[in-house]
Amino acid sequence: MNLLELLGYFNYWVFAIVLTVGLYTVIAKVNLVKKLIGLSIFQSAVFLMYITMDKVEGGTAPIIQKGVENQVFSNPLPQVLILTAIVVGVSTLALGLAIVVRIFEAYGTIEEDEILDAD
Amino acid sequence: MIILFGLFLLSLLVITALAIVRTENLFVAVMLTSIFSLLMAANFFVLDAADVALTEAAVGAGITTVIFLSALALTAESEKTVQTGKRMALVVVAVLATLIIYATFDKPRLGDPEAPVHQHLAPWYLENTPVYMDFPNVVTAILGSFRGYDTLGEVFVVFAACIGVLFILGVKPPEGRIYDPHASGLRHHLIPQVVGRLLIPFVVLFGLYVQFHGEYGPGGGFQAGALIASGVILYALLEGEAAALRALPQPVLMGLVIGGACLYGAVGLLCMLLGGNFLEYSVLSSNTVSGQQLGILLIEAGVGMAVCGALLSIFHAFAARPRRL
Amino acid sequence: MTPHLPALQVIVPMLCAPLIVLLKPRGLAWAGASAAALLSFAIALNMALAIAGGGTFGYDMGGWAAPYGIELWVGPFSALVLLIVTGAGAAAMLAGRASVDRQIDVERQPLFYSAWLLALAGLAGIAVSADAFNIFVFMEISSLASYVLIAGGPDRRALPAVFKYLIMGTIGATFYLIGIGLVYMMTGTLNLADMETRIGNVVDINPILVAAGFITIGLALKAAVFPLHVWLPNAYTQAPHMVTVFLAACATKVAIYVLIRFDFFVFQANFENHQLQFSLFLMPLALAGILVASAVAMFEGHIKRLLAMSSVAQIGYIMLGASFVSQSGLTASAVHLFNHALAKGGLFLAIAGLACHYRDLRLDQLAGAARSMPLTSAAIVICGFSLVGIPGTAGFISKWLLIDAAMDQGRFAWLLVAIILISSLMALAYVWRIIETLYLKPAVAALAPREAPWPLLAVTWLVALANIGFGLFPQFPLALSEAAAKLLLMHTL
Amino acid sequence: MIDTAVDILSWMLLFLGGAFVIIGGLGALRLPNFYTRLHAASLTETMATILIFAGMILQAGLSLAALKLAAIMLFLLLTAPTASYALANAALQSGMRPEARNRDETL
Repeated sequence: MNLLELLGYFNYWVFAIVLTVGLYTVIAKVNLVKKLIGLSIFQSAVFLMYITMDKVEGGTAPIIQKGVENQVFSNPLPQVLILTAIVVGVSTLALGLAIVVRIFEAYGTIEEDEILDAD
Repeated sequence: MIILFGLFLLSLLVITALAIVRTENLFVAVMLTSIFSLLMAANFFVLDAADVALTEAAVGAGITTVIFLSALALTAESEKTVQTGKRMALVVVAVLATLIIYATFDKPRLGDPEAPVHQHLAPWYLENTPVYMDFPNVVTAILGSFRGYDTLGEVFVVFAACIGVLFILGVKPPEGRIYDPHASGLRHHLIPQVVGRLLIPFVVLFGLYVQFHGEYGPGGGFQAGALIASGVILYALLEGEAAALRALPQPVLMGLVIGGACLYGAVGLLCMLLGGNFLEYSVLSSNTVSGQQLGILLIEAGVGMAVCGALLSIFHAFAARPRRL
Repeated sequence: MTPHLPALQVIVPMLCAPLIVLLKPRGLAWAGASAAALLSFAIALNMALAIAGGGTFGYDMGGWAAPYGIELWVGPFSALVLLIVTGAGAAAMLAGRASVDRQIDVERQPLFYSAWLLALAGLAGIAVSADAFNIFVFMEISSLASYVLIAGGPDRRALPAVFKYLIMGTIGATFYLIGIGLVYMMTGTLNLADMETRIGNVVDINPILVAAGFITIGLALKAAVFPLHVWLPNAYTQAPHMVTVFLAACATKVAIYVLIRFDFFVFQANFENHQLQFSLFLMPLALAGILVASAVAMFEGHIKRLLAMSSVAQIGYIMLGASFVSQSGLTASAVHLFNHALAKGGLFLAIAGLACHYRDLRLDQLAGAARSMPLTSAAIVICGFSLVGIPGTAGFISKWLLIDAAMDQGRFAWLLVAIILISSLMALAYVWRIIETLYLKPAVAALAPREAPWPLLAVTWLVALANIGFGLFPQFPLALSEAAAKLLLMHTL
Repeated sequence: MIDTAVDILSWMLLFLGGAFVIIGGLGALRLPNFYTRLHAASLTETMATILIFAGMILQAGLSLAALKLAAIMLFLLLTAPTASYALANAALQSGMRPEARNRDETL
């Protein structure tokens, strides 16, 4: 019980840490690919937050088995939302990488400061 | 026991994230990101989100890594060491962390059955899925029907990314590319060849299973699309990208994307013509339950086609591009 | 078909987008996309007229009733935003064929127009939706499509600009996602109306407060509220000219719309003192944005960049009106949303016309352009006056309403009025710089008097005349705005 | 009686598998160069996989789960050595010589 309570908050702390690590990478790194990696960590953290809230003590994945009574299910709605968000994330990432490839071809570098100097 | 496992996975997650930030080799960072996604998928599974875990493993750990690697092959492999802008970043990040931890004190703890999220919408979905759709997977029911409009939007996000990548990287394959069956892929390497060929049919088969079994178990269009796409990408790794493109040429892939998106939209419009609201599948058949089942089957097929085609188009757009400066 | 209009508003452009990709032959993609855009404008106009007559539109997607399914809802405010979005999308598309031909390769054009329709559908989808998560999905459609559109810019500098936009836009959207996640965690719902009623019952208020912060900052990033605007000037400057017309007229406006809607509808109804917090947070930012951006615009050398900075200042006016939290302030905001779209859209259209003959759009290169392009230059003058707020133009109406609303702000009213007047003078200064360059300076290069292509010119003048028309007869946008402000203050949008 | 025997056997297998994982992990950390580390890692992949999965199958008994576990084991036994092969091959191609003296090589 107490252990579960600890883990309950632990999930949110990990969310906070991973989120900040991701955002820090996006802001502080000048390498464009690294920025995108940071962005995807940043988004993953949010997925973790949503999935954390769907868990019910003693529950199982929300797939209803016939003939089994009194089953406890975890909440299906955040799962649906995160399925959507994962696909949105990978789409953004692909687009971002395409832009990075073109930037490299146009400038010969993917470091933000060198790009700024070039213009 | 499972709690300890969760703690362990979460700690690994944090360590991996920190390692990604610290490394200056982008190749290493990408591989660590793949591990990060896999850990995340395991976490999702521990938290009872089987569908999400499957998607994160297929999309996050699989496809994303491949796209990252093909982009790295066209750019630079390591990062320059610079020390700028860090103070501002630290301030922003510190404020953010404080805010979130401030918010946690009132959050319901993990697994609390009394939490508001479990009181309001979820019980209705769990109760009514057997009534309206009569199949076990509630996630598929919400994804396909109750919030089908979101899923339609999501298909169009993927579509936008696909045409975006094609627009940015160019429509036509680069000129002067000669297909040489002997020079490409891992053709000389017997072991990957044999094992890969053995695996590809199973990967595709599993994808199809996930596609058509989504009403009953974890899975659905997105997962299936990503899995089949990764099967084809495996083929491309073995035989060379050009061979994969010959097997599934660009027009076919675009056909899948456009056909999938249009299939989804057409099902919605058909419902409208038959007198229902947009995406109200109940009107598709005389029996509302079978109407819902038919509608969900069709739109899941549309989603699978669109996702598979889009991911492969994106992969080819990167992989077919010669490195140029 | 009338009950289906809210759904069709989104579906028509969205489902046409994949079909456009198939239209390879020259011109066909443009024709198809224009037809789709015009059709969605007709739908928006139809709904706006019905709503001005006192109705509203609701729609249950998939036939599932509100908190369980996704609800669409169109009221006066969303009708106004829809008019701006579809109007700008259709007008720029109709006018822009020649300009797009010049800037985008023929074989990439179907993809370009497809992305255009997706951006249109995404922005319209945000405006009609009454579901917090659905707004996120459509925000991402519109964002991804606009990244694609901006990346079509002819100069290599478009690429870093769009990359910055992508990073900041994604951070904004993710912040918004965190915010609605926290609200969902405490209320268990995603429907905005349901949220409003259920937030009142939440005992532990901290997560909701943090959520309000995340949502406001995320949307402010998307809306380019000062000082989160750094992505905007470069993105607008480097985008293809027609994309600038489209996005400058409506992209940030839709984010402002969601921001206002969330704050007034979901949060203000339930929090004590939230009005005060909202004002204290937004008013200084709005004022600083107005002054700083106007000042930067006064010394800017590139005409598109100048106008982009002016957009940041105008966003400040809109936020200022909202931060008064009063009937007159919100009316002014909504009207300004509409009028600024008219003025800025017209200006960027005219600039696209100039760009047909001037490759370099820096001010010193444009000297004496009025001699070779008199009609285009005259349109710039009209829209520029509207931007400043000269009486007789649409801009005057919203400035007047804004000053009127500021008068009610008690002790500091004089300061607010003074800032609005000073910034109007600054606007006059930068608009005058443009006019001076076009009319009074000697021409840099001798150019044969040739006007912009006629479709572009016709649409430009249509918009310019609309600036005068809505300045003399502002009843229609005013009626919608007043109704919108009333509903916002009753917290029932 | 037989149940207890199977249970004991399966736990022995599981512990043995766990031991191999630990040994493999130690090896990957402590061995001197890339190829030896790879050797340690592939030890985990094959030996530990077989032992742990055999243990789990014994736990599952005759059921669908056992069949699934067997399938997973089969796939792991196919893919893991292939991955090791590909890694070693890539290292060789990038010019890393498999000599025992090179103590300081990192990727």
